[in-house]
Amino acid sequence: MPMIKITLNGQAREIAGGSSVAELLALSGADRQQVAVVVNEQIVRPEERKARILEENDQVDVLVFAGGG
Amino acid sequence: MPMIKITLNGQAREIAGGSSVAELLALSGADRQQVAVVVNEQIVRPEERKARILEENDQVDVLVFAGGG
Amino acid sequence: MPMIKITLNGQAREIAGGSSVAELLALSGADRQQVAVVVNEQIVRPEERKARILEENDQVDVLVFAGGG
Amino acid sequence: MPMIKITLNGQAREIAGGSSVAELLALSGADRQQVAVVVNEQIVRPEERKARILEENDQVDVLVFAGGG
Amino acid sequence: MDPLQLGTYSFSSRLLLGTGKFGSARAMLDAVRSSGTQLVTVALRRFNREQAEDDLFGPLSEIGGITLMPNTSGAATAKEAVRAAHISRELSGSPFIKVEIHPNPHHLMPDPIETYEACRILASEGFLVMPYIPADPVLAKRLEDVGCTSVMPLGSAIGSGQGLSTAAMVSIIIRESGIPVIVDAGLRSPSEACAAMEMGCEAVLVNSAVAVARDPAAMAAAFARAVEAGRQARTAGIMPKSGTAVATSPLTSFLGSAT
Amino acid sequence: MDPLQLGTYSFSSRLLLGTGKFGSARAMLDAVRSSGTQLVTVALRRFNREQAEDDLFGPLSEIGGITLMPNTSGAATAKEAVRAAHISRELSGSPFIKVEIHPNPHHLMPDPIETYEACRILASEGFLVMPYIPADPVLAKRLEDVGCTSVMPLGSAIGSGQGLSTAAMVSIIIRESGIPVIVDAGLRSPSEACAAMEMGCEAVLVNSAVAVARDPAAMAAAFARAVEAGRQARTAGIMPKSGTAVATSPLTSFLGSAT
Amino acid sequence: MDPLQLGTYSFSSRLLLGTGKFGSARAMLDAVRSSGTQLVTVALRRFNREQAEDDLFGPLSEIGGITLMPNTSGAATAKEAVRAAHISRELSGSPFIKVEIHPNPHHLMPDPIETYEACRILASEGFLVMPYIPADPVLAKRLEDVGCTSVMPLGSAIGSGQGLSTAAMVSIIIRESGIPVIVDAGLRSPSEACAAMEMGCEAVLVNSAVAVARDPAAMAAAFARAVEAGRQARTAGIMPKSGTAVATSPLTSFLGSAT
Amino acid sequence: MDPLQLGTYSFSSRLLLGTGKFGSARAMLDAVRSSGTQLVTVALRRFNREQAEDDLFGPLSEIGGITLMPNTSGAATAKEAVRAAHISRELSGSPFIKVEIHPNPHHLMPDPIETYEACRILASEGFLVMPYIPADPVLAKRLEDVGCTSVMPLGSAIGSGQGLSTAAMVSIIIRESGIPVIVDAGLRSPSEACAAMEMGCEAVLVNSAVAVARDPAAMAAAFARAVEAGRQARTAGIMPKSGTAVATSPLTSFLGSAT
Repeated sequence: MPMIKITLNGQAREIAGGSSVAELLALSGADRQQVAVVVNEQIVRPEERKARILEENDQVDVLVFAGGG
Repeated sequence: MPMIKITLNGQAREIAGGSSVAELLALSGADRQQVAVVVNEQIVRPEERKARILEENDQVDVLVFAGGG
Repeated sequence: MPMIKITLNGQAREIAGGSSVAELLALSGADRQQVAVVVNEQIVRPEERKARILEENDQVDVLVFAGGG
Repeated sequence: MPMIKITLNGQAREIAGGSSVAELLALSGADRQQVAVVVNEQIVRPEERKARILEENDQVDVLVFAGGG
Repeated sequence: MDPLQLGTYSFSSRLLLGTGKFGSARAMLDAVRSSGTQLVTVALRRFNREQAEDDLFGPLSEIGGITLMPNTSGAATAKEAVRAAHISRELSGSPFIKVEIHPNPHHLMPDPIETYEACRILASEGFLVMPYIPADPVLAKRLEDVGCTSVMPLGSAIGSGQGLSTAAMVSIIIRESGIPVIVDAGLRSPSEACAAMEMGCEAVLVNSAVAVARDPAAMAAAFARAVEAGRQARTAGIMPKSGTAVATSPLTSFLGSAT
Repeated sequence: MDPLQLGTYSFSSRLLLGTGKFGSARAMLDAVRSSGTQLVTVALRRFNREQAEDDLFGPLSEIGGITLMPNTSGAATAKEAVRAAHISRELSGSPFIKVEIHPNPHHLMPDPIETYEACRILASEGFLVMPYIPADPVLAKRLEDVGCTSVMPLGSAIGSGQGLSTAAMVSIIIRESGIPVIVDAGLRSPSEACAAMEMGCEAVLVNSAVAVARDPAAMAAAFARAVEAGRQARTAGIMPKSGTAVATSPLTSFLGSAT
Repeated sequence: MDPLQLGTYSFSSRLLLGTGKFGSARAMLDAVRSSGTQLVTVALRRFNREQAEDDLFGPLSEIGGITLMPNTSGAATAKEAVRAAHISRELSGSPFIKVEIHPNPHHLMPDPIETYEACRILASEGFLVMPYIPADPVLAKRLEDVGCTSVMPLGSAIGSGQGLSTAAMVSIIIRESGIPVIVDAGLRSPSEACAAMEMGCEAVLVNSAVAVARDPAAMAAAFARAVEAGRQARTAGIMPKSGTAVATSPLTSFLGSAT
Repeated sequence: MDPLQLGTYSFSSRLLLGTGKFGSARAMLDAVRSSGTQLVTVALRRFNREQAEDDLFGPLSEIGGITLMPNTSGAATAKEAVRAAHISRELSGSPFIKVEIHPNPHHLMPDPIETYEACRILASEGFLVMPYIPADPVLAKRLEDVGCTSVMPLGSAIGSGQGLSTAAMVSIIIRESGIPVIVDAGLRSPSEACAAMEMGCEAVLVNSAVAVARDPAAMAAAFARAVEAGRQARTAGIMPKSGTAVATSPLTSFLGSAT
């Protein structure tokens, strides 16, 4: 299956076309903690991540809580 | 000639119909110094004051500079 | 027995000649607590108070601890 | 004439026996300004300096005003 | 002590703790524990599998009794702050949001215009909005009027440790405010936190002073004690200042009697 | 916390409490108890059968764990202070003496010349001498040299509540001193006591701030907490001040990525 | 001294004087003269024939060398301030306007939101806009960005005489600003005005401290001197602070030589 | 301005200048001239033909109108100070002596015991004694009682530039003193000198702040102006502080009339 280009946390990246957000998280090792996912400025809830298929040029941000004041 | 009601510096007042702003200033003793005149929120310049005839219910403010910080 | 004049805490006072410091304390109601006694600038210890007989013009101070900073 | 040992401003120094304080100042280049002279803790006034002959082991201090707060 | 009321939430601790700048997640967690804090700030960051320790959500949840207050750090406009708030709520499940909009990295001072706009929007969306603001009495009142839960005026620049340099303005804010006033940023030592509480702050938010201390956990405990002391003093009634001395001891002259 | 060492005595509390100016003996005793203090000042006064409540010796003894530190208040000269010390020791059985010589009732400031002389004599007699002094670094050092157990520089005028107005000089005294430095007089609130401890004072002596508080017992507890907080902060390593801001949160620009 | 540049105007005096609160017009005019000020604030008031002395336009014009800077006092919104500015310009013929929007009569603190909006509009209309603002670094910068001629952060509440309580924030504003920073409000004495100039303010605006002095004309002269001293010190290079003592005299030990 | 009276001497300038730490004798002399000072401190040093420029007697005499006030720097005891005073008078022909006894080179703080003893002796010998002292109200009064002409409490450590850190104590000294109080040491900038004069000091003594300025002559002039401003403000009647704001402009609501 052909690869597609997306942006993950600001970095260009290729993944297999048809991959879901959930698959991207697994590939990225981001499936073992609570993360927030934003695709093209839209929040993607945990329950939507399996169904949400990524498309060419999607802007994906995966966010966690770090130390802050 | 009939009197008309106006408001001068917040106070109700009657003057002869057809009076000009200039005449009002003279009546008020406000013609011997530099003042700003506002009629119904419009500034009335010195050169316009003779020509500007007051009408019933006009809101007139006559202002000077006082001490301020 | 003749009375003698002493000064107690700055006040002139008469007591029976031959009285002891201990008797003065008892008369003054100062025998129910810890007090310091100074006679003519000399400290009179508790054990000495029975034996120490007061004489004319003795300066007696009876002191306690009050609130202080 | 034999030399004698004195201390000038804390430094050991030899001069010709019989020298006066005035001569010492001249030798030291200290005769062109106002100085205070102390010999063995005694102040030697300007008018006394010619007459005052230095002796073995004299402690001489020659002082001026420097910057101070 | 009387609890701190923020919206419908009630906290027994009046010390809010930030989690930035600690030497390690462990040091931060020890400080959180020893501080007894119940409201903790965190910041969004992009996930990085190489820095899994970055992720504080799990460890903080394990402590128990901790409510998260994400901040909007990094936002330079109201729009960005609102977006950060939405993402943060998604992740934290907490209604608290610390609105923090500081466009200038040199002094990290808050932008009053953008902050006001962001707070207006977020309060209307039901967030418990806690803005980090300049010590500006009118801004504070206007933020109360648009529904903020608290206002958090700065004591001095973030991380500067210059203390409560804005005391005069903060005391005006307190006098006029109908919502809790919490000093945030700049506090260097427990005495400054104590002083803020004596002035009438309802709580203080501390981060750098604990994070960079030689012993963060001990410093966190010291701040906790100082905050309690300041609150207790406030309610016990602090003496007025006097222009002159007032003796505490009898000045009886008996000692001179014979001299 | 590490104990306070004064001569051969060791105290777990670093808060010394004065007993003057309280509304009642009961209020004073409650404050002593809730403060946890172990070293308490008292003053000599002529016995007056009409004011039996004046006598604090009995009630203070009953509390237990309290050591008395009589003061020489009322003395205007070294000679009077020495006499007061002798009488006080007779009554207290304690080796501690607070040397307090202030000839001027308007400001109650200590006399350095008379104080120095009195301390020299009393130290040579084996007293544990604790002089109340102006915040004078050389005087403090000379008092150490003649055998004082501690020096107690004033923060501001007795009872004025103007706080640690002498901070700059007190910090020099602390830096140079080989004996404990204890701030005495002028402290108004717990935050000021906390700040004194952060500076490096070994203890603080408070009286008016507790005695005239609306709730003296609560205020005494607040001071106790603040003193502990200050000591703990001192040992935990207080952050340095910085001229500039230092971020506590990541300033990642992801939020602006799409704007 | 180097002149103060405001827009296209250049002033040799760096002391701006307010004209309110004086005991009489004569006292005010004497103070204006002895201060050497060249930029003077006035306020709009409704004409009242019973208080002809209210009218300061004539008397101030007669002094010569005085430029008027009317303020917008009384305005509670941007809209009102803009209207006041238009009327004032009509009357003064001066492009200067002091934007002053303080809704709360208890503290007279400026409203940052309304002030920002009013300044944006007035600057675009060509006024030389001088806003009275809270000591808020970001607000100050944004006002510069919309074209203000100067920013005038408050030192403390108007008429309170509490001095430069906002010094920490004002120094950040100065560091970041591309336009003159002028401290307005709260200064109580010449030393405070001098300190503001030493910090880097380009000028100070004083009113109450002169108006309510026992001798306003003398106080005005004192402020003028202090402002010059502060400016001169700023340019002469003020020494840095040092943590330790540095001797100014030789510590030669000759005196001890024989002891 | 009213003259400064010291003993039988009267000075129109209230700025005393020290001559230490200047980059060159020329820089010092220029500063003396531009300061307008009439009373200048100098220190004894052993003559050294290699450093003829050390000798300031000649150059200072040439300026004219300058009275010398030698100091006793280097003395560690009363005895050494008395000896230095005798030598200095021999050289200066001036009755003024600045008694300065500071045994500790780390902080250069004055020794109150030795200073008191030296002043007692020198005053009895007819010197006009000007002691450099800690800010100690009772010491100051005792020095007045033994005949000192003035007392010169320190603001902060010599050369530290930490300003009037002792303000609280200095104001008590001023209130109680029957002789002129002159702040000596620690002043960093003209605003601090001005503040000292506003408090009621009769003069100030400055050295380091002028000597180490980038432009000493300009800084000397700035101090002179600031001292005059402070004196003038003192006599013109400085406004009291107020806890609240007091309007300086009419708050007429005409602007809102139609909104």
